[in-house]
Amino acid sequence: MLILQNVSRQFGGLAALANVNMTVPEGQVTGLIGPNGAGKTTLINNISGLDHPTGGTIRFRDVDISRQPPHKITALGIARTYQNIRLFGEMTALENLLIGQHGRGKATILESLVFAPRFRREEKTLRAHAFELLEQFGLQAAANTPAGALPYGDQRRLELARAIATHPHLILLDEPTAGMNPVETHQLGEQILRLRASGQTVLVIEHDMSLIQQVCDEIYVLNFGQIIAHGTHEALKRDPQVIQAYLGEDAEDGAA
Amino acid sequence: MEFLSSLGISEPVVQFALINAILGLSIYLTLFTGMFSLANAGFMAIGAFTGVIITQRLGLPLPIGVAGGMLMAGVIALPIGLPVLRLRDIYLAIATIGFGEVVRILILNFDPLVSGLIGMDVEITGGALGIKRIPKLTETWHLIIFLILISYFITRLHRSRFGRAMAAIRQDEKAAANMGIDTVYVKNVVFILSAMIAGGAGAWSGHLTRIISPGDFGFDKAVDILAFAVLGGTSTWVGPIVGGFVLTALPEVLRFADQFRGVINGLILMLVIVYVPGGLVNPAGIRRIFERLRGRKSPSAVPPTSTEAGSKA
Amino acid sequence: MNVTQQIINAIWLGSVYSLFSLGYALVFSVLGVLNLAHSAIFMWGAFIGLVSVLYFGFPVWLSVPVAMIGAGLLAVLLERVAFAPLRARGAPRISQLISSIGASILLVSVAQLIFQQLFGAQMLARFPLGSIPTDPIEGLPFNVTPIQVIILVVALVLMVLLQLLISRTRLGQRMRAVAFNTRTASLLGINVGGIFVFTFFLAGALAGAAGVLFGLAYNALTPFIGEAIALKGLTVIVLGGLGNIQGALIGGFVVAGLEVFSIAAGGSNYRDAIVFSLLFLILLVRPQGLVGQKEGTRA
Amino acid sequence: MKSAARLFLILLILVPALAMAQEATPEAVASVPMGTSACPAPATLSGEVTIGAVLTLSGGASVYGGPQQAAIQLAVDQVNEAGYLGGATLNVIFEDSASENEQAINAMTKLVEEDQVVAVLGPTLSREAFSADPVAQDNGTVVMGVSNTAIGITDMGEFVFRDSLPEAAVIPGVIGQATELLGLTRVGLLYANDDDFTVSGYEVMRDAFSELGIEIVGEETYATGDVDFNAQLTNLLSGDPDVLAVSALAAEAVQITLQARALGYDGYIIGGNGFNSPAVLEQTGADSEGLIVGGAWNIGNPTPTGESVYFVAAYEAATDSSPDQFAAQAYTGAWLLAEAIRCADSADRTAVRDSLAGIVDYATPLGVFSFDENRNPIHAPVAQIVREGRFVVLTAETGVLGE
Repeated sequence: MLILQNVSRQFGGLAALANVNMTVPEGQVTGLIGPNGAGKTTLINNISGLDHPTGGTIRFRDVDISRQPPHKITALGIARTYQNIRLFGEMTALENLLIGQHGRGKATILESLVFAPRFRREEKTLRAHAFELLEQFGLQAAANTPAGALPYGDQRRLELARAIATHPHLILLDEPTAGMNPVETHQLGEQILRLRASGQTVLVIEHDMSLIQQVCDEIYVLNFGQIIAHGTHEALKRDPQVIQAYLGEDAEDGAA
Repeated sequence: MEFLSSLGISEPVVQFALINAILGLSIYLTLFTGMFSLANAGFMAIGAFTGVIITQRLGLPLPIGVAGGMLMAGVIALPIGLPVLRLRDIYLAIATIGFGEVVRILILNFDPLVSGLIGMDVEITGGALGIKRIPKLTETWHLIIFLILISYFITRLHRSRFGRAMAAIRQDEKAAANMGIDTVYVKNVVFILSAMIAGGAGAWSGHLTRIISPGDFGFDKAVDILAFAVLGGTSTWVGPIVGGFVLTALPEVLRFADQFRGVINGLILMLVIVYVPGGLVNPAGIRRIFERLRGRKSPSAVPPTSTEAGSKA
Repeated sequence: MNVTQQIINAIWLGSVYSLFSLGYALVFSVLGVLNLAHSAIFMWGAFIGLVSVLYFGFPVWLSVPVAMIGAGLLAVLLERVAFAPLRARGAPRISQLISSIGASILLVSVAQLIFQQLFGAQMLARFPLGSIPTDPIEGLPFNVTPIQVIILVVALVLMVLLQLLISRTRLGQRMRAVAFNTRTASLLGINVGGIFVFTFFLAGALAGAAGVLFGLAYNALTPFIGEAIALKGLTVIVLGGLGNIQGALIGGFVVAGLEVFSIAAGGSNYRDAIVFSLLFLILLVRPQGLVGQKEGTRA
Repeated sequence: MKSAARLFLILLILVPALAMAQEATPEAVASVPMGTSACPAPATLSGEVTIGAVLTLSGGASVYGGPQQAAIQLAVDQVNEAGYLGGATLNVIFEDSASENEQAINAMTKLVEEDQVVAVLGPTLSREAFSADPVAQDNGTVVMGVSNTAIGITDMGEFVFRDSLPEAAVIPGVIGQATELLGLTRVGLLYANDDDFTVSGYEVMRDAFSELGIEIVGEETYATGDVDFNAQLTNLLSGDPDVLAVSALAAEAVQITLQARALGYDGYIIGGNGFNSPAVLEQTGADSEGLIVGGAWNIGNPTPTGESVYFVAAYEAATDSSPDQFAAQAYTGAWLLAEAIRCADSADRTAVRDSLAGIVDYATPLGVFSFDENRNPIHAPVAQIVREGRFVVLTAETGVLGE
């Protein structure tokens, strides 16, 4: 579904990503792990269009998205969450979900000015869908609360709901367990598995091995901008390079 | 009316207050979308000159002049916005200051420039002398209707998909892009709309002040327009209108304080942004004060107002 | 005579622009603040120096340090009132910009009131004639006055000193740390508030020195001397790469050169249009300035 | 058309020359109090007669508004002291235009519609006058510009007057006189191209020089607020002019003079109203040598009228500072209104207008003053040259520099 070929990203003289090759198969949960500063977030930014690779290609459902702007990529069906929550804090939870559906609306400014039937119909469906999502994520009570004022856990879930609101085929989760306790992490894992069950493809970038173990069908390991290993959780546990990367992390203390 | 005139507020004051409210709304649109643009004085100049040239040199009626002024401002905003709106916060502010100055100087030199191009002497903008003896065609009710239309437009905008996209871009442009919002498109459309409103205000005001010259639309004007929005507050569309009214009426009410006006203006701008960041009309801030009065603690994550969150570095 | 003289004119104007812009660039480089009230501080520096000579009978040379201290303290006051509360609240940089515009209007208005009282309705004031020799230096194939040479030398020396301060001293090291990241700096035990105050003082003092020298060179002071140079100064520091100190120096000479060249080429009507178009272009094409590197390397 | 202009020029040259010829000994001029009226003291007028004044008391042009206010207040006090209006007293309301067109309109509206003043002095700036005078005109109220020099001010209507000589009435005379006396042949022009006052001054200068067949070796512009004119001056001087004609406001006039001298230029500099300020002479010191200034009034005029001497003394006593041309014109304006009210013996706006339009040969600090049929002032301008730090009458002898 998503294929990365020789993707590189140079910042000045520094290579944040070097010849990354990766495939995310449809209907599966793929994991991407690696120590701090390995280039995980750079990679997800490149896939979601916030950044563009300096070399190589990214293909999504046979479309080259390497240089596409983010909104086009979203329209093609890739959604994401962020390592540090990036909700629209001044807006209510409901409005956040409406924005998530931005690309699905068709009504023009003019139509909204004159309350055209299409505008009214469309607003109604968007709202209905937003309420569905709120319910699905147990956020009904928060509908009219500014997102910035919600408790942390609710914000996390709202962000995921917002990503789903864009009707993606592929969801990129950037360290979704950051700041969560083990119980919450496990709940999130179940949520991801439910998504997979409903036919969703997921790419999880994580630090937390327990979540990876719980949900991933296949795992890539990134270190110093390069994929150093790839396989199932069981296979990687015994890979010396992976062990080295993870053990070495403490000693190097977040290099690069 | 009696009460207003007892405060020294005559009809012209009301008219200029309306113009300034419209100007406040023009910059409100860009601020609401997280763009700190100081280009609106330039667009006002373009609208004023286009409008007046249409009614005075071409002899067409005022509504066509206003429409022409708005259109011209919008048309010029397009090629300016495309490259400039890639810039953020301070850089955008500086670039738009530069734009305003270039507009002013080009209007100043417009006649010799055009005369040189077409090979005969023409008088279009009148250079530094400007265009004089413009009949006073603008009536108060014109301005009231225009302001109501703009306000209606903005309130509808806020409740539309496009308006939500504007707010989203202000709060987090990158996340907004990931939501499928074409940020470049939205920002440019807003920039053009803002320019058109400023252009309209310019065309109306040109037919009120009876004389327009390039010097009336310099950096000082850009700061004035900013002040309307900042004082009133940019968390709702009501703020800039209130700001425009207050800052226009204030000098009239304070006529006794002639010499200290500059001091008062400077203090207002500085103190409001430092100590009343949401401006005069700021529901969130009022709620916070109210809650504090009732002895409750305000929620820790209070949403910042839009000038505040105006632009992230 | 013409070409040589125009080159001299450009160098001279360039040193004025550079001198003005040093403090402007310093505040931006260390603190990330675009202080549009810098021009008002500059004017106050000139005014303080002038008052020290006219009303306190100080010798002219002494007015320079007096103005530096006075303008420095004024800048610190400004920092405390107009910037520190915003910083404490974590307000965006744009709020600081707006606040500085307000401060600038306020400072100029107050100066206007005082000028009117002291110097009459015209608000024109000057150092006593003959405070500095204004006759051209003799025996040169072009006209240059001693004060023009002094300003050029001072601009260069101050730039070098500032550069040394930032790159060679412990204080400078701390300033760079603050410039890099205020949070990290405070974790390293650096008194960040103190660095802010010091940087503003230094920038104010530079503005004060520039103001007095400017006053001596042009010797006709009004409360508005900062206004015209403010927007030019903006172009200078953008051209030099916002917050780059050598950049400010080079930017000053480039802008001055461009102005003088456009006049010499017969386009005095378009001088400012050319300068502001350049400002525009630089921001679009090379926002890091002519001599700057890519982002993330302030100071 | 051309011959009419030439005749006008000749008249302008002759009138001041004749006036100066008559008063050969300046020191002999005695101070004469204002108020030699053509009319008897008003019999029916009583109570308080209120006039208004719209001035730039704040904002960029507050430099001019301050002296105007002081001078008008002085005149009003003198009118009342002298019982010039019989049983009535004159009262003045000052309004600030903040140097902005919008505020000028607001101030004018307040005075005319709310305060119901008999007549208004001001607004200070010509562009403000174009904005605000129609308000007075529409309300049938006299408005008299005391510092408006732009073309077309009084075309706004029959209630619009001015007592300030337009540049077109001053500069051609000065230029014609200087050219004839000093034998000028090459001129360089310098002006601010973003200000209506300096641009109109420049246009008048350019036309006057071309009319006289003098070669223009260069035209340079700058922006208001500039301080460095070296590049423009270098360009002009390379054309080797024998006179620089400069249309500038006072602050820039000082800089231009100083910098031209520093660049080694020691020829004549002709300036318009902007140079006509005591500050320019004071600020430029020895560099002012050879400055030729034309204006409606100058404190340094070596041949002042008796009223002028009286005015200067009274102004200095009242304000502790020396008056400039703006003050003299504002002072004269207030007295002209008082005279019009006195002669009308009425506070009726139309009666005052008609009476004002009829003023002929009224003795003022500006000289013997009349209005022409277009309500523009007629009086002799001054043409002077600075020699050894003092203004002297421009003659063939005083004009020779460098001995």
